[in-house]
Amino acid sequence: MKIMTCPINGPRLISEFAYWGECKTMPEPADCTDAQWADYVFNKSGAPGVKHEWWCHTPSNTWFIAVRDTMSDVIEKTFLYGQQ
Amino acid sequence: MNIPTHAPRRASPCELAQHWCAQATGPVAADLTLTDRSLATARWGCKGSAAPQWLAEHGMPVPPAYNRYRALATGGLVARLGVTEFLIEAEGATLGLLQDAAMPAGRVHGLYPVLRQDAALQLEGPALHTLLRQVCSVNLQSRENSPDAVFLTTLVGVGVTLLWRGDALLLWADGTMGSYLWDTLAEVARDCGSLRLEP
Amino acid sequence: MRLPPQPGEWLDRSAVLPFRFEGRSYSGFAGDSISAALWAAGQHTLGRSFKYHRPRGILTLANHDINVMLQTPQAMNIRGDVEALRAGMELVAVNTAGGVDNDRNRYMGLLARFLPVGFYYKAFHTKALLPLWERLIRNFSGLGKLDLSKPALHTPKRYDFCDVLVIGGGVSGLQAALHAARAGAQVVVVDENARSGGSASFQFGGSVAGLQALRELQSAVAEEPLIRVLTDTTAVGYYADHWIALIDAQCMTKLRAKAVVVASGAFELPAVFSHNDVPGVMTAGAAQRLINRYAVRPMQTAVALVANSEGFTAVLDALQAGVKVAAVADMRSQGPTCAARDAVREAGVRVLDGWGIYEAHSGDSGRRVTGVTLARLLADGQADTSTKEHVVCDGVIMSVGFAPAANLLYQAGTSMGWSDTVQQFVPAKLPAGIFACGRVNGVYDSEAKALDGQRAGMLAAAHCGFGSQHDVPHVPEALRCPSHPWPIVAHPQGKNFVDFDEDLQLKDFYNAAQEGYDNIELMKRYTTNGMGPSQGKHSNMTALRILARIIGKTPIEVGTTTARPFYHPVSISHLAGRGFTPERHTPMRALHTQAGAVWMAAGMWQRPEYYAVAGRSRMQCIREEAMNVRQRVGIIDVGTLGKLEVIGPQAAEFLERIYISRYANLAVGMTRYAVMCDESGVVIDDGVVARLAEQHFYFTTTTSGAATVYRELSRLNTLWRMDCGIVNHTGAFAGVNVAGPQARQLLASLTSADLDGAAFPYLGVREIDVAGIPARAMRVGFVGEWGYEVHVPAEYGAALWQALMQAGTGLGIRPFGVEAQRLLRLEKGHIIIGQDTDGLTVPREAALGWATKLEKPFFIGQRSLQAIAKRPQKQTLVGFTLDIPGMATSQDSHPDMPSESHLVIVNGEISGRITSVAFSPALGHVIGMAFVTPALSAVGTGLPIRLTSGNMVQAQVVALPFYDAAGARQKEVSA
Amino acid sequence: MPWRLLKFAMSDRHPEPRMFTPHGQLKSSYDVVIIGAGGHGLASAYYLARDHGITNVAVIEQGYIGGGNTGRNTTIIRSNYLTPEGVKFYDESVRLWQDLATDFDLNLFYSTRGHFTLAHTDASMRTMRWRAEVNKHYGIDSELVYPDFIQKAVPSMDMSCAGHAPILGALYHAPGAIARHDAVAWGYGRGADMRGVEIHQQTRVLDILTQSGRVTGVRTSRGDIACGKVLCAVAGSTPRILKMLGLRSPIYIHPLQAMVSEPMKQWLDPILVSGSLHVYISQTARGELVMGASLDPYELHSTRSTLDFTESLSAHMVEMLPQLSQAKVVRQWAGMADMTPDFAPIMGKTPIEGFYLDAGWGTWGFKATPVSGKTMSYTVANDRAHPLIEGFAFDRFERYALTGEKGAASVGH
Repeated sequence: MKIMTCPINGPRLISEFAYWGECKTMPEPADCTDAQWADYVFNKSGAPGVKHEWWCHTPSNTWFIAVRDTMSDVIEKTFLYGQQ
Repeated sequence: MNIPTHAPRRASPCELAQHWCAQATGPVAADLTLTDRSLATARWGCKGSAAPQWLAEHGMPVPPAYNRYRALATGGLVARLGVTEFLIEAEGATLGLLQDAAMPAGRVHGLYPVLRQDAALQLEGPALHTLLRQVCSVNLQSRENSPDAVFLTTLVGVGVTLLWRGDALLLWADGTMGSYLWDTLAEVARDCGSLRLEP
Repeated sequence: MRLPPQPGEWLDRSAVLPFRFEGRSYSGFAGDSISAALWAAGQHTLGRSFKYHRPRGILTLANHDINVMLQTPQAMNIRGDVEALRAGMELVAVNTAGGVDNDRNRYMGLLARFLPVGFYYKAFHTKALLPLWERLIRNFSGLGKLDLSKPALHTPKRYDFCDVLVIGGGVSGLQAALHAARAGAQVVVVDENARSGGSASFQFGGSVAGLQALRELQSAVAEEPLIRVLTDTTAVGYYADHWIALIDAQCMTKLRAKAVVVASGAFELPAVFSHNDVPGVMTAGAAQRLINRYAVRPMQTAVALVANSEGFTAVLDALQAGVKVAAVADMRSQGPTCAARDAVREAGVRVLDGWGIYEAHSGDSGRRVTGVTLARLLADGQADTSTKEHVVCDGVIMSVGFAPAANLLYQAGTSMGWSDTVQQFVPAKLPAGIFACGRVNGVYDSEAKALDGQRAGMLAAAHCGFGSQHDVPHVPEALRCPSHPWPIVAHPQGKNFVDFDEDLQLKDFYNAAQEGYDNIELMKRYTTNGMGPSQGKHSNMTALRILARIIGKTPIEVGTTTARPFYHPVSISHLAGRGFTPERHTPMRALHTQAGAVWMAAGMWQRPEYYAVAGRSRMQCIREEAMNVRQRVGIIDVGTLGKLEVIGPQAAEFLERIYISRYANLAVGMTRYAVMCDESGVVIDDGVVARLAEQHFYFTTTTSGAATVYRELSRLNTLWRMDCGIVNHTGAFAGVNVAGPQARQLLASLTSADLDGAAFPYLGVREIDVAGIPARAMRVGFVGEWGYEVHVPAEYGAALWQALMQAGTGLGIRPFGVEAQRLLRLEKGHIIIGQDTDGLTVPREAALGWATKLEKPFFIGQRSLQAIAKRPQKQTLVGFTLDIPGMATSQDSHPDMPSESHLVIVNGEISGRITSVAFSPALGHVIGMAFVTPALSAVGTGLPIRLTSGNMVQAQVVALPFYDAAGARQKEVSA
Repeated sequence: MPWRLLKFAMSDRHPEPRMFTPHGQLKSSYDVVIIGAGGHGLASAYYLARDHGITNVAVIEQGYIGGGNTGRNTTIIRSNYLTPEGVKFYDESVRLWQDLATDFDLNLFYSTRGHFTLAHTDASMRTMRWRAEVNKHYGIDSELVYPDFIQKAVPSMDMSCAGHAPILGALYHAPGAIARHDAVAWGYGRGADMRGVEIHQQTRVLDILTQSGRVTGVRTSRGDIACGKVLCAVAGSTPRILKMLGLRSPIYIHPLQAMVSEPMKQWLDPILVSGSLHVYISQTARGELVMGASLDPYELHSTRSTLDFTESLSAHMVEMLPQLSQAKVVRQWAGMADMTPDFAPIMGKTPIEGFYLDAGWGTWGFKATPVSGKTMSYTVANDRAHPLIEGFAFDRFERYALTGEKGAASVGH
């Protein structure tokens, strides 16, 4: 099975982790249109590429960021949020 | 008014297991011995950015690295779970002092008390290796592990905290999983050789 | 026929194993494979082919010999070629009608002309007849019979770890292991055979020198403490990050290696000529395995068809075993000389250069080869039929080439290249940590194989940080070609098989190409080449050569089809293992069981649905439990609810951001209902928030939501960086809801706390002692009676429950289950997330508009709800009542009683759906909630509901709640 | 023995014409370019030519005919969906399915087997009843059945599922069927080919050419093509094509895996699906068991296989069917499922004029093959969304007008 390396707990089977999805920046709710908000809520950058994603090591409830190539499934690096 | 004056009975989560028994069963020199430590010792936890320093200030040995533990001279231990969470086992008095200093929640900025009601198990015996090969995907016996390492992983589908105390493996899990964990480990253990159960 | 003891045989002749095949008794030795034992006993028809039911014997004996698929009472699709013989086996061939010898389906062979490639696409599909034909084909197809009465097998699974995994225990693999271990790496060697040694264990060429060398190597490996050798173990799949599935008879081992050496060898390819499938025609490897492993003489008189030195080696072994070799046809016009070839000539065997087999003969029975027709081969590989010559024999030894057993290399992502020298695919670019050696790497000569293994082993060790990769030996370039580029002789009568699993003949490939399936993937799918049980191990390469010739491309241009797991079939019991199914239980589990609880699953949890009472129906029990809450007092275990805490200066603000209502203004010591939405504004969870202190909140989530809510809140807190911490106490607290007119009196008897309405008001929360247990008590009214939700440390959960039951006996206390609670909350018009809402419900639709504070600075889902607020509402949740005479006494379902999910139909249109419905014993009529179009939402509107039967019943929209609108029963009425 | 096969016996030459004309160069322009020679793309081409007389069409395929999800799915066909939109749409599809073989004069092995969606909790019983009621309303043969009925259909099933997830009932859909997936693509391909459509395999799309918001052509690995209309029917590759146009969509790609057993004698008549256990299984005419589970848990644009998929699927499978312990798995594979937030497809026009999308097929694209071809060809021909697909419009998300199929699709096969 694939290995995901938790920045705190180290390399583990990827089945120990929960995938949240790609990090996305929320537009300012007050000054964005309904369409812009819908784009934020529903749309994705669905094409393959190297993406920053939220992952959680569930036994320790550790959330972190993984930089992963969604085509090759190569995980380039992982780090705690804000500690890149 | 008939408020009971006697202390209410504490119950171990493992008691609910089919294979749990009030008296020790199985040969003394069994291939595997499974012990229920849930009520054997006082247990408390805390987390938060202030936790490491606060514990140090209150005379607790704080493991400097993540996922390491320190044994207490008095027999207990302080385990660092990840970055800022701690699991402490010590005799009642020591823990009492800590809790009084920490509670009520919110008194100490950046310190969040954690009520620990774990199923706490101990596994030991010559067949332990065989058992672990069946239930744990982490190589707990790797030559690369440090002796004071703490492992947060999953075991037979349950999130657990593991550490080696000598040749014995200590295990903590959510109490509501205790009976499942006890029965499952007992069943796997039976296939690995003779089994002794200690309440 | 059994030979005298052979130097390398695997037999234990002291252990004679009796067994039965097709109802007849046989015996073999320990160490025999089933096929070998049968062949030794003179049984030559061992199976029948998939499509034409032609007699089949031993073809390759190399673990993928689908000619011999057997059935025992215990198991199906047993591969006789390698499966070890066991005493008392009761074997029959699969897929025959009436046994191998007189298979009634053998007439299929006569229909062959009617059944060209893909015939089943071309007919049988007239609407009227398809079902008939289909049944026919379905009954005809398939191999073994699944014993439907078999219970599940639970075989354990293992994890394992090593530095270097070597796949294949032949000479190159053992050398790799030895040198990796000597560098300091922990090594595991796996071999699918009963013993290591690979081709060196049966390719003797009439001398035992090779065997001696092998034995020395084997003992050197055995003495190396860092090496573990696992025989009878097959590496069936390579997965990400060097995760390899190993299968043995007992279990599956999931091994994590730091580096992998693939030394898996090569598959020997049958030659293609007319009737190349009749029993007695076998590959050189099969003949040599029979002779040298199982001490069986494969035939009396052989004709050999060769195209490499391995072929001559096999002829020498045959001669050694007393086989008369009538002729050797060497398909090469001038093959290079080699020692074996010279030895064969010296033995006086006639060798014909540039000749091939045009067809094999098998008499009338077709059950054993009786001779072959040889012919000179023209430049294009066709037979020069003017040169036909008939030779009598009872066996044919084929040695015309190999295909690399590169399955795991492909799975690991190796890019393969083509070598003209050895005429096979060889690794061109290997992924990091993957190494190949031996035949799979295009290396065939034994000295070179040893060096190649040493090279791979040292590189693998170096990859793991042991030794250095500088002093690896140089492996000499291959000079000879072990594989013939066109091991095929066409024949107008066909019956020249390419894929033995699927009965595919040479012409099928030409025809498929003619129809447009002239791309390797399309051809595979249309002809089904390689789709049988052996997955084309003996046919894919030949098929590729045929296609390459048809479209005039090179093999590399044609390319291979994807080699997916598994390399070898794996039983589902091996994959399933023990099957762990975690369960969660509250501390009161045992007490519920004693009280007669009937359990229901709620995610991982087991919860009491209701408590069975002798002589009472389920429905009665539920109604009585509910009525007891209304009239006296009941307790329910609510320990499965999520129980979270948020602590710190910004705790209140955090809750403001995750729930749709306000919490900053919640007074200390009070609680408030809480609804959570996702970013699109859909309702996903609810619970109660209690403020224990200015900076300390304790709040509950739904049972099913607990884990995911806690996880997501942790993520949001990581993202928002707010000055507060979240603690998950779901498992740490037990919870009991005490509800009913007697609730206060009951609790009062167990606590010194002041329960007066002023001191502990409705919706208040207090930290008190209950039965001597420190508790958090909340005065909440989910079921609509005076009640307290009491939470205590889990280790006291059982004590609390017992104390309550004891103290309540005089008050008529009775535990109630999930069903009664669902009924009670319905009477109060409280929704259940997931039942009265669905995957798209927003608060206003679920009558939660009152709780939604759109004017707050921010909360999850707020912006979407603002956008949705501008749009017309599609549906709204309403309450309804329905009068069904006799419901009160009916034991269970009443013909007129609607069920949840029944539809509201107005003018033939779907206009609503029931989400909850039940007969209310307290109110004496049927009540329910339904999503309806806004047009139908006004109180008093009639709701025509269609029952499963199709009958309509008329319900009436009423205001919620149904019961105690003023809430007088759960709080003191303010004067 | 059908007469159709006699001619093979009569002649020594194989009397079959070529199914797909080999084409050399691409023409410089076509009326319509269809990206993707899978079932949907070829069906659209077929109906464009047959029903709308548009034959100057090129189907561009990066791999080979039917090599995508058409050849990777588990071939289940049903119409027992949850929403009116879904039900009407798939019902039409099933109707078309039943005549395809005759249309094509090609046996698709369309085999009506009956389809059970098992319910193990009262929550899923509610969903099944909901689906049954909606289905019946639109005249679809679909009903809620109880354990005795299910046990009769599959006597060897453990109704308690090893005590872990007792079966309370099921949604039974008698018309539920399976078909030979490759043949569907071949049939549509041949039909389109016969009507003049050009199918270009091994041809990759590099870019979509536009001018002031409307499509002008397609850049391929074999040169540029001018065209006014492009239909994109590429399932797992959809986001890559949309990116060329700078279009954002809610589509996300997760692998969907499956596995197949060795052939065995027939014993399993119906198709079984269990949402709670995340398994589905049916037996092919060849005797193999085709088994699948739910989506892989994270985004991945690849068809790699994982071992844990086979492990959890097998573990759940033996809970339901203990006798499967002895069956052997020969092969596993994967496809890329193009998922949407509401589990309904995205079909019809897009913000780019002349660019039409047929995507978001997730795990249920195969069964929709004929009706997608029908409705998309109509949409392309008339530049107006076919009434059956109005609910699946590209812009429904920014209108917060999702279709609620999600409720039904715990395991969407």
